[in-house]
Parts: sequence; structure tokens; C-alpha cells
Amino acid sequence: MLTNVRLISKDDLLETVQELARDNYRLLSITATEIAGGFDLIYHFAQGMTMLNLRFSIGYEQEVPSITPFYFCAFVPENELKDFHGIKIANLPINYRQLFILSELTPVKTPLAPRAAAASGTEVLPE
Amino acid sequence: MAWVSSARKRSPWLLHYETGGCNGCAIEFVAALTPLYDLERFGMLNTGNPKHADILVVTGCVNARSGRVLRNLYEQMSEPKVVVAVGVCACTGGIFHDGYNLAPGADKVVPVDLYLPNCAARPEAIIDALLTAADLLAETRRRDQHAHQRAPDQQG
Amino acid sequence: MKRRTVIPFGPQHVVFPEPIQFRLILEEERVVDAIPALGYMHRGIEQLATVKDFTKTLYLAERICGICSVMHTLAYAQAIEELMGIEVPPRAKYLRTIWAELGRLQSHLLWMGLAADAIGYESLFMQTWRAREVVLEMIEFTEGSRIMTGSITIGGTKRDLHAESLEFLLHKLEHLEQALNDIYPVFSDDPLIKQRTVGVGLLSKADAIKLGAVGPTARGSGIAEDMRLLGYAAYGELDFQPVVETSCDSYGRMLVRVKECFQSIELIRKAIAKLPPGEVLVKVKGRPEGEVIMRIEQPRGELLYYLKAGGDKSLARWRIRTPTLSNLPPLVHMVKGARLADVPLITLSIDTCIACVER
Amino acid sequence: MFEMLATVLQNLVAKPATREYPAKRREPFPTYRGRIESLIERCIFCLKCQAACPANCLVVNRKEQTWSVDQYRCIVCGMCVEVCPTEAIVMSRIYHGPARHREPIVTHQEGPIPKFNPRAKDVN
Repeated sequence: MLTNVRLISKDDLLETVQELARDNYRLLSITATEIAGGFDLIYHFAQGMTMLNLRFSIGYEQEVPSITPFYFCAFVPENELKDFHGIKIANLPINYRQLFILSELTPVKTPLAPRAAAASGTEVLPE
Repeated sequence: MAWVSSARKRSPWLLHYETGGCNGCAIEFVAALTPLYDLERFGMLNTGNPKHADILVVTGCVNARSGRVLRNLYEQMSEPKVVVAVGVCACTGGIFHDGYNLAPGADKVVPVDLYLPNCAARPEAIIDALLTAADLLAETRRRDQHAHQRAPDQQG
Repeated sequence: MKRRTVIPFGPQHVVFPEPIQFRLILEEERVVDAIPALGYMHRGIEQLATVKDFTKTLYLAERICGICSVMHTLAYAQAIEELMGIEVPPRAKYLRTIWAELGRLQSHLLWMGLAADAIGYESLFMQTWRAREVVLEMIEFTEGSRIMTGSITIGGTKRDLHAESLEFLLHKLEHLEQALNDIYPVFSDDPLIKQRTVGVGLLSKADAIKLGAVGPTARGSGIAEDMRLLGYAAYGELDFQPVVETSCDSYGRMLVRVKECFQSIELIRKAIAKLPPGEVLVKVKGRPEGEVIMRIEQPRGELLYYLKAGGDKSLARWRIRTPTLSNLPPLVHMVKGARLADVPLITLSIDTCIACVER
Repeated sequence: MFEMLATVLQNLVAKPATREYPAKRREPFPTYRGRIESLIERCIFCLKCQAACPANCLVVNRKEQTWSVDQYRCIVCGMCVEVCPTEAIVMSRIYHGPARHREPIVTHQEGPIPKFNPRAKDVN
């Protein structure tokens, strides 16, 4: 089950991550799920075998600060968020501009956020 | 020069490109080159250069980005050439056929001469397919030669 | 400032069977920066899982990667079982462990072969792949197929090991151990291999933590982390210690993998000795609901699944974080400052699996 | 030096590691899954296999009494074999060879659709 979840707000993110970086936590990944009106974000950290998950949600238009100053490796999942969900990330040092895994020839944009794509008028996946 | 062409029949060079998919077939293709199956005893050699190759082995489903690379590789190969689609992903897209990023089969991008299904294709099946491809290659070559020889007659 | 050149490395390259591109920025022979360019193998599995039935998604999970297919089905089945509260029979847990370790063996042998090939040691490549065929024979005999085995399913396993197969396994394991005993000293002592790997691709322990290295890459840098210690399947009952090397270079990572082969053989023998009798499959009814995180040790490192289901026939979200995705930032770090000729070997030293990365 | 000589001698007398594949074929293991085949006369057209197929490669037509499989999309997972109530689909140990064209294999059933007897399975 999903245990050890700490609910935070978007503005506390950088501060909390800085603390975790000081305590030698490893960043495992970042997961986004599309929910009504926005996205649900989970940052997975681990110290040895124990996990810690930071969780908050944002609206479609809100921007998330990049945590690359503390965890450089975050550029990989953050570029994925941009690709698959179209989430806006502020201050991303290595920015692939939505071409990290998807290519310019891919017929759909933001495949894992079909509702957002439908709202913005781009092509939608068949259900 | 009959002996030259008969010798060439049994020594086509291979170019392998994995276009996507799970790389299970790609691993099996490499396994077919190793001691237990040993493709090289038929004179086949895996090369990395498309200009040297006669047979293009495609494994995996073709997606938006790799389709372009595949097309490039195919166009760089010199005539005559044979394309073998190994595995169900290269044939039709297999289990991923309704994915948003895929072409349903390699034949949407390059002309495919031989289809080898199965998930994943066994090394034995890959040997079968490549031997058939070698025959096809020899056949095409013979036809081309005939066409060459006949062409001046028809003009005269 | 020296003149800089950009060299595209890949996507079609003899060293790896899979397409990946690195844009290497060079100052003469030194690499100053590397930018990975992905997307040559992307299939959109995470999206397909939101459309397909959750029982069919099991086969999708198997086809994320052809090398660690068993591990992916294991992780997926365990995640669904945890969501639905299914208790798997003990015999099935042991069978899963045996098949997972066979998968690890073939994957490590495959890597050893590719590494030998990258070094330019053709005969060693052939030898390791010959040993790998012994493992594949075991897999085929017990599971019915070489690559896509489909033995693990939600609620247990589809197949059982009877006395004849167990005997076959033990017999072949002895063969394999002999072959590995021949191969091991070559990897650990051969001057050619040492020259190419010792001190190449350095990754300090602090960097490994900061950049999120997992699996043999982390263990080669002195981090004793192995998700098998979480005790999933039957690993909790089989006593073992993770293999750790402290040399922090390609040589260390290579030794970790070679030694893990012996560890896997030992684990399979222990599991066969302890194999309990009984059923292997329980019936599954209903639909999953809730959220779950599943962590599993793949041959390449820690695999992380996040599953969210809302009681529908398909999943709401399936996040796959594969070990190679996590090992990409350490790789970029290692490549910086290396010479161009060493780049293929360093790239191989994290055991890249691009099919996993791009899903 | 002597060690090397021993290896050389051993390799001279030992059998080659290579399987002479096209000339000698190894008997497949009894559990091997090659491809699916239909025993059409047993089919009751319940459409269970079509629903269970992860790759959507089966098309069952009750009206025309046809059962077709696209071997070029089938992933040989064995789901259809498991769900079939009348054992009308079997797993063959022969794998599919290469072909010039890809078309689904269609099998047609003659005569009336057999009645399904749930206990028939036990009798066999």
C-alpha cells in the first residue's frame, strides 16, 4: 500500500526537498496523475529501505518549481512530466521542450492527460 | 562467373536494427550469432554499416522517431536488398498495435519481403528466415542479371 | 577556449542492440558533456494500461523489456495482489523466486558477453553466451518459452515444477557453475579487461546517492542496497547478503554482476531445497481499488511501480520507473571527463536497457 | 603452457558446441509453446477467447461459423487455450516459420454448432 505519505503544499516543496537532501535521502521518482481540474503529484524519496512520499496537487495552469538544485537527477522525471502530462516546470536546467521521449512526429500531445488535451483542443486519443 | 554468384548466394551480410518493442527478438537475434546456433557458419556476418549489408533485419515495433532512422538505413543499402521483419511487433505491432506512437508494422515504413511471427522469435526460426532471405536475394540477383542481359537485345 | 565538437553516438551502433543516442560534446578527445536523446523505443505502455483490462495488462508488463520480463510480471502481479488483498500460496512464492533468479542469471550473463564484446574480447563474448544458453535451456524446460515466459500470473503461477524439472534444474546448475568458474577468473584477473575497466567511469559513493544510482551501479560504489532484502516473494526466507564492491569504477560494477551470478545459483539451490508442497494458484475475483507502490530488485537495479486503480476494469494510473532511467544521470556524470574511446564501455557499465527506459 | 595444451587437446576431441540446426532438429521440450491451433469442430462460438486475447488477434464469427487467428499478431500467451470451455484451441509445439505475405488464418466450421456440455471435459 501507499504508506508514509506527507501532504505538503506546492510552496513548501523546495524547502522540504532541501531538508531531505541534507538528510541523504535518494530521489526515486516523481509521479503525476490527472485528476479533475489538475494533477496529483507524488515525489518518491527513500533512505535505505524506507520510503517517504511527498504529495500535493496543482491546477492545470499552475507551475511547479524544479527540484534540480538539490537533486540534479530530477531532470529526468521532470522532463517526463512535461512530456506526458504537459505540466509546467519552472527553471528546468536541461529542457527538452516536450521532446524527451515523445517526438515531433507523435500524433498526440500529453498522452497521459487526455482531459487537458481535450480542453486545449489538440488531438485526443480514442477511448 | 557462375561460381562467384553461387558463392555470394551463401554469404549475405546482415544489418540489424531494433526499432522499438521489448528487444526480446533483438536478443534472440544476437543469440543466433553465438556458438550454439552460430549464424556465421552460413557465411552471414552482422555488420554495422548499411552500405555493406544485403539483408536488413527489423525487430520491434516501429514508432514515430525510429521509423525515420529505419527509412534512412533502408535507403542507404545498395540493391538488391531484402528486408526481414522478425517478431510480431515488426509484423503488425503485436500487443502494442493500438499504441498512440506506433505504426502497425514495419511494412508501413519500408517494403518488407519476409515476415517471421512469434513472440519472441526463436533463434532457430531466425535462422530459417535468414536462409529463406538468402534464397530470395539470390533470386532477385538472378532476375536483375537476366534483365541486364536482355536489355541490349531488345534495343537492337 | 578549445574548439568543441559534437559527436552523435548512436542510435544505430554496434555496441548495443538497442537504439539510444548520446550527443557527446568533445574538447579534442575528452568528453565535456553528454546529452542523452531518447524516444527511439517509446511505445506508450503507461497509456495502453489505462485502456486495456487489468488482467491483460499483465502481458503488457511482460513486454516492457525482453530481458527482465519475469521481474516485470512479478512486480505487476504482486502490486495487484496487494491491492486486492490476495494471499499467494507459499509454493508459488518459491517458484517465483526460482524463475526470477533464472532471469537475473541470463540477464547478467548477457551483460557480461556484451561487455566483453565492447572490450574487444570476442572469444569471451562467445563463452559467456554459451553459458547463457544453459540458463535459457532451464527457462525453456520449466516455463515453456525462452524469453516471454508468462509463468507468473495474478494469484500465483501458471505452471508447477515437478520432480523431473527440479532434477533437470539441479543438473544444469552444476554445468553452469562449472562454466562460470572458468569465466570468473578471466573477468577478475585478465590484464586486458583490467586495463579497460579499472579507474574508468568513476562514481563516488556520495555522487551515487545524490544522483540516485540503483542496483549494481550503486553496489559497485559501496552502497549495500538490494530490494530483495525487503523480503518479497520467498527472499525473506532465503538467507543472503548483497554483493558490494568499493572500487567505484566499471571494474567494481562488473565484479558485482559476476559475483551475483554465483549468488543466484546459490539462491536457486536453497529455494529448491526448501520448496514447500501445495497449490500454486488461487482464484482471483473482483477488481483492484486503491493505490500501491511496489519496489523490486531487477537485474539492473530497483524497479518502482506506482499503481492507482479506481475499481474499474482498467487501471487509472500505472507509473513505471525502471532502473536504467534512474541510472541515466549517473551515466551522464561518469561520461564527463572520459575519453571518447571509453564511452561505449562506460555506457555499458550501467547495463543500459532502453526498452525499459522508454516503455 | 601445459594447461593450454590440455585445453587444445580437449577441444580437438570434444563435440562441437554448435547445434547443426537445419540438418539436425532438436525435439522441442514437452512444455514448449509454439503457436495456437484450432480444432474447429469442437468450437461452440462462445467468444470467450476473443474477449480474453490481449493482442486482439482472434476474430470469431458466430453467424458465419468462422474462427480466425492473425498469427502475425498473436503473442503466444496461451490465454485463449486457458479460457476455452471445450478445448477447441490447442497449443502446438511447432513454431510459425517465415512467410512472404501475412494474412489471418481462417477456419470454417461445417454443420450445426455443437451443443456445449459442461461435463464433457471431465469425460475426456
